Amino acid sequence: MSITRFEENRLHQVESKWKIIGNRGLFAGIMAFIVVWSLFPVYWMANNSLKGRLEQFSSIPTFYPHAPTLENYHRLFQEMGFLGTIGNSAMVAFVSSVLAVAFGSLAAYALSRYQFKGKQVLLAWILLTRIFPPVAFVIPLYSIMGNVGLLNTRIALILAYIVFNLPFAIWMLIGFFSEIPIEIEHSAQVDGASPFQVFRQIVLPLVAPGLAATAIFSFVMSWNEFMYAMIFIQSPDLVTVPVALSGLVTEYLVLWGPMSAGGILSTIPILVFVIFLQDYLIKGLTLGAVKG
Amino acid sequence: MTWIFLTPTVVLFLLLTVYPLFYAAYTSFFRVDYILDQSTFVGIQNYQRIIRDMNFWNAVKNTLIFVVSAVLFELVLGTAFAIFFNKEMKYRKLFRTIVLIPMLLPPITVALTWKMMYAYDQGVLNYLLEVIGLGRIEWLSSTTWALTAIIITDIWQWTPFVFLMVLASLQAIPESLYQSARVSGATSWQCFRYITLPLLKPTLTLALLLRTIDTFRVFDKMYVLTGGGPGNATETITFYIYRYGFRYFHTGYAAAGSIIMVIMVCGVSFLYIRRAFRTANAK
Amino acid sequence: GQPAAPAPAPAPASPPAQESENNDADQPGVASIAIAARAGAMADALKAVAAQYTQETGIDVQVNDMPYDNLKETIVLDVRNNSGAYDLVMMDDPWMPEFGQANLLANLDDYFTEGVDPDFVPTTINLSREPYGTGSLYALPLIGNVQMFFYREDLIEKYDLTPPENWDDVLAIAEVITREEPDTFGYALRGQRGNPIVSNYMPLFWAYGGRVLDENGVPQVNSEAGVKAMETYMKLKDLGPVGVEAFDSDQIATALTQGQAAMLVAWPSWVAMVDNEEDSLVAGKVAFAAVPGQVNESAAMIGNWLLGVPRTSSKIEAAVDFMKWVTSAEVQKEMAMIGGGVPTRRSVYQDPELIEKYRHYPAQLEALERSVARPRTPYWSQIEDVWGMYLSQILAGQVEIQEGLDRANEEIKNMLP
Amino acid sequence: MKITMKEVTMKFNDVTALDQLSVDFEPGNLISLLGPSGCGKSTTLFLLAGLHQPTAGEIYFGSQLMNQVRPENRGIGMVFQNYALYPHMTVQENIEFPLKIKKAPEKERARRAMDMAELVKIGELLKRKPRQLSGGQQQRVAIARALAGSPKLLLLDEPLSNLDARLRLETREEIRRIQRETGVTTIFVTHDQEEAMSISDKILIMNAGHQQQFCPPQEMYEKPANAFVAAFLGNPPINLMEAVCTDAGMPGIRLHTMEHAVPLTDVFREALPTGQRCQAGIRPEDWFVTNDTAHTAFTGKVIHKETIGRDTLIRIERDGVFVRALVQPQANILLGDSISLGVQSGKMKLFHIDTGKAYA
Amino acid sequence: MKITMKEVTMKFNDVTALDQLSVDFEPGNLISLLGPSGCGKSTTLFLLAGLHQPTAGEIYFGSQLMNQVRPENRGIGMVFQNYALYPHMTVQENIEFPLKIKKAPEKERARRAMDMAELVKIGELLKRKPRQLSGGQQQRVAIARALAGSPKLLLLDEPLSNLDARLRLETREEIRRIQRETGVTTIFVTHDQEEAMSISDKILIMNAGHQQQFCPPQEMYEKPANAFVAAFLGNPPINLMEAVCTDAGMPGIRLHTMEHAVPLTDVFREALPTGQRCQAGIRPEDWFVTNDTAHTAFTGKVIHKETIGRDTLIRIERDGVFVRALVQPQANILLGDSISLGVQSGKMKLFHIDTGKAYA
Ligand SMILES: Nc1ncnc2c1ncn2[C@@H]1O[C@H](COP(=O)(O)OP(=O)(O)OP(=O)(O)O)[C@@H](O)[C@H]1O
Ligand SMILES: Nc1ncnc2c1ncn2[C@@H]1O[C@H](COP(=O)(O)OP(=O)(O)OP(=O)(O)O)[C@@H](O)[C@H]1O
Ligand SMILES: [Mg+2]
Ligand SMILES: [Mg+2]
Repeated sequence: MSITRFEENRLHQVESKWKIIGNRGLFAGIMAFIVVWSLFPVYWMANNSLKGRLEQFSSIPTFYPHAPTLENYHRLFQEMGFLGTIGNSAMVAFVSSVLAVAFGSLAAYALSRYQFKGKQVLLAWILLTRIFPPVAFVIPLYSIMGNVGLLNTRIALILAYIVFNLPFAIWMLIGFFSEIPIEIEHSAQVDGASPFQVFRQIVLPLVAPGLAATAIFSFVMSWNEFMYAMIFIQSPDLVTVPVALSGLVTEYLVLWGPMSAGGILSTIPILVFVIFLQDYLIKGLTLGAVKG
Repeated sequence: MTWIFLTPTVVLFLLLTVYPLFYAAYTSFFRVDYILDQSTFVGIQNYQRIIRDMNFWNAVKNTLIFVVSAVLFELVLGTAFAIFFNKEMKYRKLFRTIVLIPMLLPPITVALTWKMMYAYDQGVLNYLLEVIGLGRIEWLSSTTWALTAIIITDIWQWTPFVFLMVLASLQAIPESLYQSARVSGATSWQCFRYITLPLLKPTLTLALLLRTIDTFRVFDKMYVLTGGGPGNATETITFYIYRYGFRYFHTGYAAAGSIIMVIMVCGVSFLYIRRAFRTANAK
Repeated sequence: GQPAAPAPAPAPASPPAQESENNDADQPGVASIAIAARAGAMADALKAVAAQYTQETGIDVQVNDMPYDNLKETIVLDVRNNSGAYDLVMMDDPWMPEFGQANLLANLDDYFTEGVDPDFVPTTINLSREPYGTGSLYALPLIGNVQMFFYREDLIEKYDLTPPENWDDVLAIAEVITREEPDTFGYALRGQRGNPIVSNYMPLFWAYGGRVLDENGVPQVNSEAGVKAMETYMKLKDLGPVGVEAFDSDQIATALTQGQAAMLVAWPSWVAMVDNEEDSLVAGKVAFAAVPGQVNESAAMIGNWLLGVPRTSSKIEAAVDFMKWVTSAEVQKEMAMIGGGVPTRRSVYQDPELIEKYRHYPAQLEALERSVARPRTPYWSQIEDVWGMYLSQILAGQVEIQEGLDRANEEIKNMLP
Repeated sequence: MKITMKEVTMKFNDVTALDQLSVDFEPGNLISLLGPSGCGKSTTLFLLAGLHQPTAGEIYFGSQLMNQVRPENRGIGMVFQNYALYPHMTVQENIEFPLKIKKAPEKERARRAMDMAELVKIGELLKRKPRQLSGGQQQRVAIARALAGSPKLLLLDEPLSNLDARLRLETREEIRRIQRETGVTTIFVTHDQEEAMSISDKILIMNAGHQQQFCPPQEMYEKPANAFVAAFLGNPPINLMEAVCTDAGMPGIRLHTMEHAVPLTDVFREALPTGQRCQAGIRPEDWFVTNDTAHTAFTGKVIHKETIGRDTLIRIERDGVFVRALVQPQANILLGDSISLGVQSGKMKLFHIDTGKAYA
Repeated sequence: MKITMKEVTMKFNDVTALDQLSVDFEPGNLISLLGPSGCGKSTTLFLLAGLHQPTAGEIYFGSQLMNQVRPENRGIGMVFQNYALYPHMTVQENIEFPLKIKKAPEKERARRAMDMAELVKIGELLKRKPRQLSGGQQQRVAIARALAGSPKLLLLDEPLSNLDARLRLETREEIRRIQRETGVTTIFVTHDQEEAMSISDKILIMNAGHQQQFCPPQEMYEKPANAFVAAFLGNPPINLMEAVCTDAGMPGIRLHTMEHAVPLTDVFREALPTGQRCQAGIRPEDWFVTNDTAHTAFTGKVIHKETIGRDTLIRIERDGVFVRALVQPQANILLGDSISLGVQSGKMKLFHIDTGKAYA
């Protein structure tokens, strides 16, 4: 846990009581800053989601809803079937990020451990696809999907997101894989593990923090992706959250209330996903396994 | 063996990226009106036109300002947060989740919420500024502040990205190295400077690369917050490409823009792309 | 050679007869039709009445609503790739020339052999034809929007002023109100680049006698009228809330409903909101009039939403049926009652029940009858975008008026073939 | 600097790694920590370094209580059992690190790094990264690094375990020399008793977190405080067998399974009444082959014989009791021979049968 | 299984870690690899394991060429110098891993893990994670893991370096026993020559990537192939000094700085004409204290004296030439005394003055 323990110790080790108090104060101060910085806009969103339009724009902003209303949430569910939308998003994001991480980790492992012909080309290609602005891909991808009859299906989105997330996942994971001490892999090889077993049983558990981080990123990106979701899906019952929310930017008005409510609600599933994966983020595993 | 690992990726890429990339490269040599379904081969004319277009260079300038400042702050803040939270503390999980939240919100809601907060009259930021005795700021409507406002929003949303990456790789640093350094007399700062930072370097490089690539493509924030304005104060390259591609449906011209942008990204990130390649080849 | 078209080259415009043949074959089996709609109250209203249609006919109507820019992308991609995902699409009227020339839409003449119901306001039907006014019918007007002038009647009275006749009056009134009335500004404009600023500036441009393109199709945005209009526009900016450079509809709506702005140009669909006490501090205090003139008569900009059928739809017949149904007087009234519709039929505007509910209907009908359409050119989207960018630059003080308009004109010129 | 540990206890959750250790390390001494694997040696060093916080007890450097002092302020040089080299630094940078921290001028750093590297014979490896080194080379880098910072207290956790005999000897002599010259108090963990015996001023033997004995090496070898220490020191190990006090005419002691006794020195007489059972400890080298039954303490059959360098080690068995003895290679002993062994006078050690505490 | 290495060379970029090593390991043998730190021992094991690909040369298991065979198909058990435990697995899972890979039934796995753990005395640590173990405990886990898979070839890279003497002895005897029972060919890297001497069938001594000698231990001790081997084996190390052949009446050899010679055995006579300079090697234990000038090979002043357990080591100096000798503790030698030493007959070794190759 790298500096973890020291930092914790520091609280015990400082020379005087005042310094302890000072440190605690500093600590609390930084913490407060981070929390406020991260949460204020979210709080503001939540705050707005409980206000009527009039209050949202009162010239002296109200820091809590003076006339709280659940109307915005009600509208979202009642009129927009937001639950189904969240389900769509969750399904598309989950499947695509799991597959992206699965494929990505396989490829990243091969790329970080083996030398083979065409490796540079592959690496460059992967990066290139990430650099290209998605707008440049929309037209050709749309026509591919149309030709294979995948338009207006979740599969189209899942495929697009895998492609969209793979370069990223691969590059991330290459970094994590190269941090594993090669000795541990050697050891497993000698113990009779095939490359795939080494990968499955040794390497993957060791990069759990990296996998978790990558999965979170992929999930988030898929969850929030707008352009492909907009273009590939036509049935209202298949749309994803960002598309549904974009429907709240109407010609004359932005429906701030439902929009804020939707923002708040749409984070809940993703938050669950993140919290679930956080456990994998915590453990530093390479400690004490290898000397030097 | 290698190929078993690579097959899924290669197959998907062959199916879904080869055609689009070549399509883009190919159309960039045509004058295309997609709506009218007309296209004529024009050689490098699209490129020439783009390079002569002042608006394009303005977009390049905005993009570069945006990329440099956003990425810089995201890296610094993200790393700082990661280090701060990489320790035992009460409710660590809770706090870490809190830090991640901005990244989890749909960009469109994020942008709109900030838009509300930036509002000159009813916005909470100006209200707070006034309360603490500072003047109001024309966040989105002044050419000087608009880009800054967008940068702040991007920093807010994507700092967690760096945070998460750094956090994950902090886990891989053996504690014994810190113990050794501490015993050698290194203070916390020196531990950070000489142990943490160098060991994080590959990760930071990668974060830098990925964030640069992604901020280069930024579009949604401008689109929602300012629509590229006021004037062209917040028009970025992708926005420019988007206009040609999807407002005018001049897909050839837009494709040429994309290619120029790719070349620029490669140029700007040449050094760290090379370093990243080296990491990939390390073992 | 030709660039690799993303899909097998689309077949050249097939004669409508042929299509209807196909469709006849399909007809009995039609279970659902899909509509691409502009998100907002009108899409909501459309959804509401669609349910009724389903009840009546058993045909499921799927309304997919989306933001302005995406709607156009979606339609173009759908047709260009022959995917046939949509059977009906909502279109902003300036797209009409472009879509018509590009042969994206099914020609509807065959389905209206007796002509179009004369109850439709002519200006709206003109928009639905390509070429404008005279050509074949490609759409029916669904939403009869036209710009109107909103002003705070109570303040005009309070300061003993008269409602403005022309833009000079507007300036004068705005000055008084800005000076006298605490927390209220005289005029709120839409300054965001692109479509918002152009839509908002065009009434002035026309009022000062400007023309976007002359008879020969040469752009004229830097004409003297253009400059004068812009000068007034800049003055109006100074009489408005801070930050209008970034304002779009939503912000001026907020300014009006929060009592911060006394006058503005807006779309009639706002009236419901302005008069709703829950959303508005100024309910009942706002009057609606035709947009002021200046050199020219009042020239309200028409901004209809049309409903057309993509050429690639396999259910054209069913689509047309729905189209006819949804633009019928009864359904228009119903949509108007729900609050999402802006009628395109005279009879609906004159419906007493509706006038009871919407006090501005007479004024609106008048505005609609006298409305002016934006230039009928397939390049309108680009013109608007470029023009809007320079207008925004001028507004933000990045360039001088003349220089900015000159550049805009130059660029528009280069853009046209 | 004198180091004092006062009733220091260290627990990892439910594992007690160190139990009320109280010990004074004299200034300028080189002290070896000896003990079986897992007895708490590394833990002791970690506590002294300040890397662990004791669960209970106090640690003083001189008269200053150190419990609250952070590791970086303790002025320590340390070799970690797992080296803990910085993987991103070259050998030279690793060695220079403590000096860099102290902001020593670059030239001086480089010079000192070179000196230290030469000392441990890795002068030509300065530009390599740790992973390009062999195990022993890595260990030497760690030693050089610990010495480079001119620490006030040197903590060495098995610093020589991966070195070959010669290098080991040389390096430990160098460490000893430097230690003498600079007078730095040094604590040296080793599993090699010979090493501990040859270089330490004092040895601390521990077992399962408990201190066993703390005294100069020769004393420890000769007068082990208890059976554990006796058994731990010496290679081949001491023979520990049950014995009983007899008094057939004169005070004597009879080894288990044997018929007659050997005379017992007076020192033990008091503590050991006749008939008292105890543990007798006789080092393999303290036997002599004899034919004189009066001297014979043990008789048995040779079941094993091996030659280790210059000695011959035999194992003798009788009725399930085994005895190791080192004999002259010249003595022509064959497997299966029955031989008798006597104990050199004064060399027999006696311990309490239950507690293992030494008598006298 | 017989292992053959044929002119195997291993280069890391510009570092030659192994240079044309050719050697046959007989089936069922336990072979020790000895050599100074960095001489290529670990590299040899890595090559045998298939973890490195030789730059040149061939490796056979039995008659099968192994160069292209992947590590996992070689049937190897290995203890790595740095343990390389799986940090995410408990001790038990670590030990079970090779069996798990072979899909052994779970019960059997658990039983075998327990057996192996008991063998190395970590039975009670099975549930811990590696980082909760002391260095020695980790090493023992690594040993248990290597044994668990019942390998056909066992490669042990300093498996005992972090264990205390007793445990070390016990563990190596266990390893030896298992090795004998199963007949598994075992290659054992150690820096502890005594260990190598006591358990190996043969020892391979290497230096700087070159093979020096490969033969049974006692033979190596007694007949070192060259000065390097002679110097490497033996603790305290052999005395190597310049000498010259004389023929004052009878063939003799005179040590550097000494006036007169000691008789030279016939075996050397042929290779060493009178006047030929060479290196003489005399082990410390092969000296004897004498007053007889006829036997005196070296005379000098005692400058150092230390007692290591049961022996006394003295160092004697004359004109810058130093000699180590082991003497009986009884011999009452004091620092500063001048004494004369003779060489036990037939114990003097002679080497070529330049190449170091042994004569005879
Ligand atoms: N990856 C590498 N790159 C460069 N040189 C290396 C590498 N690995 C080992 N070497 C060098 O090869 C030589 C042999 O190394 P090896 O690990 O085989 O030594 P060893 O005999 O096991 O030594 P020790 O007893 O110290 O472990 C050493 O000089 C070492 O520095
Ligand atoms: N983090 C930990 N959690 C639980 N137990 C631990 C931890 N660290 C050490 N221990 C236990 O504490 C005891 C003492 O460990 P220590 O490392 O001090 O042993 P040691 O004397 O250095 O042994 P060795 O010679 O094998 O290195 C051991 O039993 C070990 O298993
Ligand atoms: Mg230890
Ligand atoms: Mg080695």
